[in-house]
Amino acid sequence: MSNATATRSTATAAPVNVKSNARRVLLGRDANTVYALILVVILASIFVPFFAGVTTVSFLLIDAVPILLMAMPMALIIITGEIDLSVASTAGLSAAAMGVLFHDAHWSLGWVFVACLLVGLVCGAFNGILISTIGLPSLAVTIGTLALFRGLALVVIGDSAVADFPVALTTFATSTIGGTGIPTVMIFVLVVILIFGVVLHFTPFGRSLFALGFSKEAATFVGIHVNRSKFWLYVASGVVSSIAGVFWVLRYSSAQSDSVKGLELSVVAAVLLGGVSIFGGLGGIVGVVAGVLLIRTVNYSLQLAGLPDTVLTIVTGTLLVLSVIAPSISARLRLSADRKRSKNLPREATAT
Amino acid sequence: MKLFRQAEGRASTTRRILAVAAVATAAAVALSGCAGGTATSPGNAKSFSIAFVPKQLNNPYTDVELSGGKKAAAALSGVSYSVVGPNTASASSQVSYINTLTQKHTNVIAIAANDPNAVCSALNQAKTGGAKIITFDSDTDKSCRSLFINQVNAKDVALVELKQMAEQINNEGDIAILSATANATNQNAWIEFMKQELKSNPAYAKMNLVTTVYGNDDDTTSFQVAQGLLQSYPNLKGIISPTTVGIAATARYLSTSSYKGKVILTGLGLPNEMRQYVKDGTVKEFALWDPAKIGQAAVYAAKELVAGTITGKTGDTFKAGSLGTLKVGADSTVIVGGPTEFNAANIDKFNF
Amino acid sequence: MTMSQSTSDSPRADPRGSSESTSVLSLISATKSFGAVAALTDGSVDLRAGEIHALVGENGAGKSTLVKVLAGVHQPDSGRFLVEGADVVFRSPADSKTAGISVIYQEPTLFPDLTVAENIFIGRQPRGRLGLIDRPAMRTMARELFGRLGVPIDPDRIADGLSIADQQIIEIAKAISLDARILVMDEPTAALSGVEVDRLFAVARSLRDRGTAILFISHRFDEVFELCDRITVMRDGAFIATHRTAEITVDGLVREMVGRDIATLFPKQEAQIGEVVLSVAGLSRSGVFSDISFEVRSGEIVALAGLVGAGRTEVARAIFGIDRYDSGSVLIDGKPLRRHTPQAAIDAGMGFVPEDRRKQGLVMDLSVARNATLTLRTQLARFGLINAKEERKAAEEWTTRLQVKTGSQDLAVSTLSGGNQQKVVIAKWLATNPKLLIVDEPTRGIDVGTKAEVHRLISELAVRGIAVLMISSELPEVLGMADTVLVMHEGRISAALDRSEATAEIVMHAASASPEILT
Amino acid sequence: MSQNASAPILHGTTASRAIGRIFVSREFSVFAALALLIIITEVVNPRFLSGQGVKDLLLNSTIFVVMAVGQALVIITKNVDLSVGSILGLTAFGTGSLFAAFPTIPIALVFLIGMAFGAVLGAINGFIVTLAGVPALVITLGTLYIYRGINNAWAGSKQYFIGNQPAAFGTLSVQTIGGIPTIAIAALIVVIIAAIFMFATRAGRDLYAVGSDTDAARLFGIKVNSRTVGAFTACGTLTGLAGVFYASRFNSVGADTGSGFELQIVAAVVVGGVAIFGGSGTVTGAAIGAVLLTTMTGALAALNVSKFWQQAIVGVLIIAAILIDRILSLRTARKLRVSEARNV
Repeated sequence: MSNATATRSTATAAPVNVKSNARRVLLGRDANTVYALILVVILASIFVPFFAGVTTVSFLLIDAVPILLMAMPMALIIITGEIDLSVASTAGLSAAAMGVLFHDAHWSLGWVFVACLLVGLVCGAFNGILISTIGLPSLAVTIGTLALFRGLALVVIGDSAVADFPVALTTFATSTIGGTGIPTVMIFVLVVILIFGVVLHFTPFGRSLFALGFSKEAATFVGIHVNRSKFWLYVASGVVSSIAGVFWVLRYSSAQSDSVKGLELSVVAAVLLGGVSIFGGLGGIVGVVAGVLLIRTVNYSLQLAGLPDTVLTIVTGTLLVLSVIAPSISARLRLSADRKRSKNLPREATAT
Repeated sequence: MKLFRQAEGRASTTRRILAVAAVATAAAVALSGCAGGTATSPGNAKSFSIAFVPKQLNNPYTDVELSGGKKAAAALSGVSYSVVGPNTASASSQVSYINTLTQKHTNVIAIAANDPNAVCSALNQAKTGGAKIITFDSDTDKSCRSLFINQVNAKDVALVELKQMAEQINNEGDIAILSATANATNQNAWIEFMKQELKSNPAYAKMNLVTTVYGNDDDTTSFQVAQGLLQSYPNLKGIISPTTVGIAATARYLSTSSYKGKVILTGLGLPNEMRQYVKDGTVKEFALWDPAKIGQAAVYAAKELVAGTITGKTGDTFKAGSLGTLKVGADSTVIVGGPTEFNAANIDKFNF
Repeated sequence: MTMSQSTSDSPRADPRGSSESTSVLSLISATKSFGAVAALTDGSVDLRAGEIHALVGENGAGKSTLVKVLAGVHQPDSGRFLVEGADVVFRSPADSKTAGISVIYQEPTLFPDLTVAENIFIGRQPRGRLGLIDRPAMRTMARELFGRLGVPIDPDRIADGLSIADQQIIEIAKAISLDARILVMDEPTAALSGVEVDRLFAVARSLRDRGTAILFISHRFDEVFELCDRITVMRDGAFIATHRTAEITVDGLVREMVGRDIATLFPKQEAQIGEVVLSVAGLSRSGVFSDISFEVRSGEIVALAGLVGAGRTEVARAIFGIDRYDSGSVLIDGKPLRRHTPQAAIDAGMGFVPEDRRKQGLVMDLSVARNATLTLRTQLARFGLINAKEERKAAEEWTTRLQVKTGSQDLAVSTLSGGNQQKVVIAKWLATNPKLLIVDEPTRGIDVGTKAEVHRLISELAVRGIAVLMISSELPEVLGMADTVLVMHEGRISAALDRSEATAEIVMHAASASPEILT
Repeated sequence: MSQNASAPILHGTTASRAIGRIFVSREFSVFAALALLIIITEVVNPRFLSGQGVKDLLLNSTIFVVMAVGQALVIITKNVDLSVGSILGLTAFGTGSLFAAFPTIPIALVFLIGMAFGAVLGAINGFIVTLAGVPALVITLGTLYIYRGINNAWAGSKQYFIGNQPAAFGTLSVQTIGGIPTIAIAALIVVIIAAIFMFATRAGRDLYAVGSDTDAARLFGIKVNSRTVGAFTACGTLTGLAGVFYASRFNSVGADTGSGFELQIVAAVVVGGVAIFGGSGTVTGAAIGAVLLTTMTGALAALNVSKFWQQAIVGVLIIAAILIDRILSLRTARKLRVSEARNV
């Protein structure tokens, strides 16, 4: 009896596919985006004049900074199966607050920074309370706060633009490290990426996010505080977005009501392109970073080649659509191909 | 709550990389075809490259401007002419394009700034790379450019517009201004001069500027802003709209409303856009210069700047083809010509 | 494999070989597997016009799969399917509906945002002028249906907010309105009681008298015997026998349903029963369960038996801190929990293997290792960071100890068979070194072979001194594993039996609480 | 279960209950908010409801109302179409191009072509969404970019002005019938037809079923995919119609006509009581929501409220709308729990 059982169980297990650690990394979900990034960089270096060079690194990275920053909390939020469309508006509100507090209220810069982070924190907490505590759908809530926070930015700064920030600071924001072409702020961005990467992949909290994204119930059963976790993610999103807003102001030496406008869609697109599943439960920070850089590289090389914004717009849209439908369609193809050999009880008649 | 329910099994991402790679390759192939002509040899005095960065592409006024530049570039031999820019007026995307131009060692960058400060650091970087910077239409901070090609003296514009308005309302009553964006340098300069004139000129003592509103150079917004204006200020006698989009939208609203003929509209408009409203009596008079001359002057100035025959300091002169000799005035500004006034009698003579 | 099927009182050939002209539906030797799990190995049933036919069997006997085959939700892997004597193949639920089969599921699938009348007539609303829906006519038709059922439900209210019982009535009304020749009711009375059941039976009888064939699935023997003309018994995915109701007794039926050599499947080892670990007193939640009191000692396996919906899982969830309770107390080692959260329960030494492995027990996309250590995530962290080496070590240790058959620790847990998945769930709790493990339907959806392994595992846990609270709908499992059997009925404990006094009959009767049979 | 569980259902007569339902319906609360807004504004600024004021109010709402009706169909099926702004841009520019290429083309034909063009664009969205089984949010976010890119590539810097089009086309959006603008009447007809479709046809009810519970709808044999594609197509068609209206009403159509409309439209629909996760709400509500939002803009201007507050107020409205929905559904859930508790 027990013999037979053992045999049967072995037979029912998945095809044995022993992977070494290295192979796991090289074949992982994140890796695909990294490969695509490398491929695009190589192609652009060959075909686009002037692409290969230090200047590219500099210009490309500095443009990527705000998206990279906002993509970090966004990745975690999407992994838990939610979304935050208000990030760019939060950044805009912080930028507006920065302009007003510095220029009109004459606060010292240190306090201005603190105040901006507080603005982000409050915005994030507002989203968090509505979504986790009250349980409203995040999509609708953040469409609302997208309008609300941008509207408040208008209320705060009106139609004026503040530009008289200390030159030393604005120069610092666009400076590069020696001759490497790498923007100095990338050090800070790397720290943020590292923090989010470590939190997602190496802490108990990060572990719980995947569980949360896959199934709220599965998460509850292992003692995860579902609502509390979501709340803090939105707070993090608000704070990081406000940092992006502050950077934006310094980089362009200009604080306006429409700073960072419209960036939320680029952030979501980059995160999805980076392999994070829109259904939640799947994704990694390396992939997200690669996703952001991939979008920026494609955009920048097209710009460098002198192609109009039009092409950029179409390429961005196509990349986004393909990156979400490709895995889904391939899954459907496989599903219909080996429906009979399906390992698990299928979910009722939901399949089309 | 989960944001999305997944209908199917989870996807492996093997197809994702293929999809992304396919798009990237397609994009690269597309650029390899387009990129050829943009490379130029720097430093040759006879041949040089000039790139125009307008506030936004796809704007009729911009088009007329650029057509002058293109014609002049063709008339001079060895000028490589190009236009890059964003589809919507935003300073941050202008910066990206300036960066690519810097990287391509474009000799002259001619820009109409969406924000006088936000583009500055990028322009300075271009300057460091050896590029000459000309601003046209909408200036940046003086330190960031060699020359500013201005349509007309800002004060002249302001005076003409006030004069046209005063004549039609008999120097008496409430008026309002419908401008482009709150940060548009040129519009703000004109508005400032109008305010000064209203205060200082005794003839205008009974004219009262009640408000300035912004239509963001967007047809729909301008239309609705005009409408709101008339509702909030029942005694409004006239609207001055110193922007081509704003005046056309306002004219369209007036022509279809009961205010037609009762509320006076003046400002800056394109004859082709305004012809209909002049003929149906909505608008009696408006003003503009020939925008094509700006592009033309920019190209000739660029040639001299690259050759080193002028540096952009006050007092420099240069020949500008059919425009004759132009003189660099105060603040390194070149005035191309005076405003033309359009009315029912002369409008059919113009086609731009 | 198990007890022979010759216990059947009627000749085996009867239902399948039946070529009686009155046979409107016959399923013959249908098989259906989901990957490694054979849900149906010999699914057969024969329905005649004008009869109410009961389908009985334990949970996991394959009744639900058979119903879904009839409904066109699942396509059988092999076997014959005849409707009115002609072979049919259903590709979708619509095909089944077209063939005149109406299925009423235990869990009503209503559209919460539509009105009651629309829920009945969706897709076939009566149309008046211009092809527009004739709402007054629809309302009248709905009223008439409810009139026949004797239920006063407002046809114009939206379905959202209706009680399960009302929703069930609407499902029945819908089936009646479809004029189905074959009506399949999958435990329709689970959420009904008293008046509603009587009314339902009256309707069922009148339908039968008009020639409709009704397949009636129920765990309540009193209902089966009161209502049905014939009874088909299933076990382990296979047909066992069909009887005329008059020719079989409750005891005979139970024997056939359970009928297997319990000793080999349930290798219960003797464990040292020690101190009280979990003590529940007077636990109540309004509308869900009331006055639940029991104790579980170390080394003891306490089974919570009863019908689905009796409130067993709800009690367990409340103990574990997932749902709240209104009154009563939960003590672990004599001490109340710090807070009423799952985390507090885990900290106090509880573990919970939930009934829905795919949605509650595992994170299917994560690897085996990650799943196995999800409960350990805080313990594995040093200075807030998870020690990857320790994590792998812990995962390997527990998956090896439980003999999880997997190619690699890094494979997504979804690639494993049901039994191995369940072992991963148990592993993740054993890793926390629990004092008390709650296991809810531990062998649901697992093939017979692996079932025994899971049973051995649970038994070993008890030997090692862990207190086990087991919820199971499978009688043999309850009888084979438990030291103490608590039977729940409608939110209350209706019987508390020692291992020695628990028999299939007594448990069954306590679960269905049919007084006349209980005596 | 006992009798008293179904008792709460039986309060009052059918008629009084029907009236009661109207007063608690979401449409009514949106309508009340709209009425309140108009009354307050009129009291403060009597010019608000002058002949011209009413005409402007109606004309302004027309385009958003038509788009909101289309969007409501999609949202009711538990999807969303974020590409409507781009579709509007394409169809509006297409209208301009048509008149440029065929100056004598009948205006009715232009309307048909515009709607057909919109239908195709909407159907593409629908096909991708159903084919891929991926949230419509992401897909239509992508087509938002793609359609806009195509619009840019097609239009370039070309703009068509109202002056380039036949005078009859331009006056279409000015003419009034009995003081009511023609295109506002057209929009009203659209709302009525859509309302009847959604309320009284099988296909319309199917859309609710799909959005209410997709799996159940499939189980009932409702062709979920074709209904979903149908909703997207209808949304595209109506947006195409709005595009033609736009070309008639506004001064110019070009590369970025309609950009940024999507969030306003979604906001209007949500404010109008259509649940973002499908299954409930009415096109009438969505239409009133659209009128409310456009009126808000005008009213704030007429009230001399700083225009800077306008967008913030829109945000507050959206959040208030979903909060109200949540509170209502919690109340229903509590009722359900209580009635079930009584059963045991």
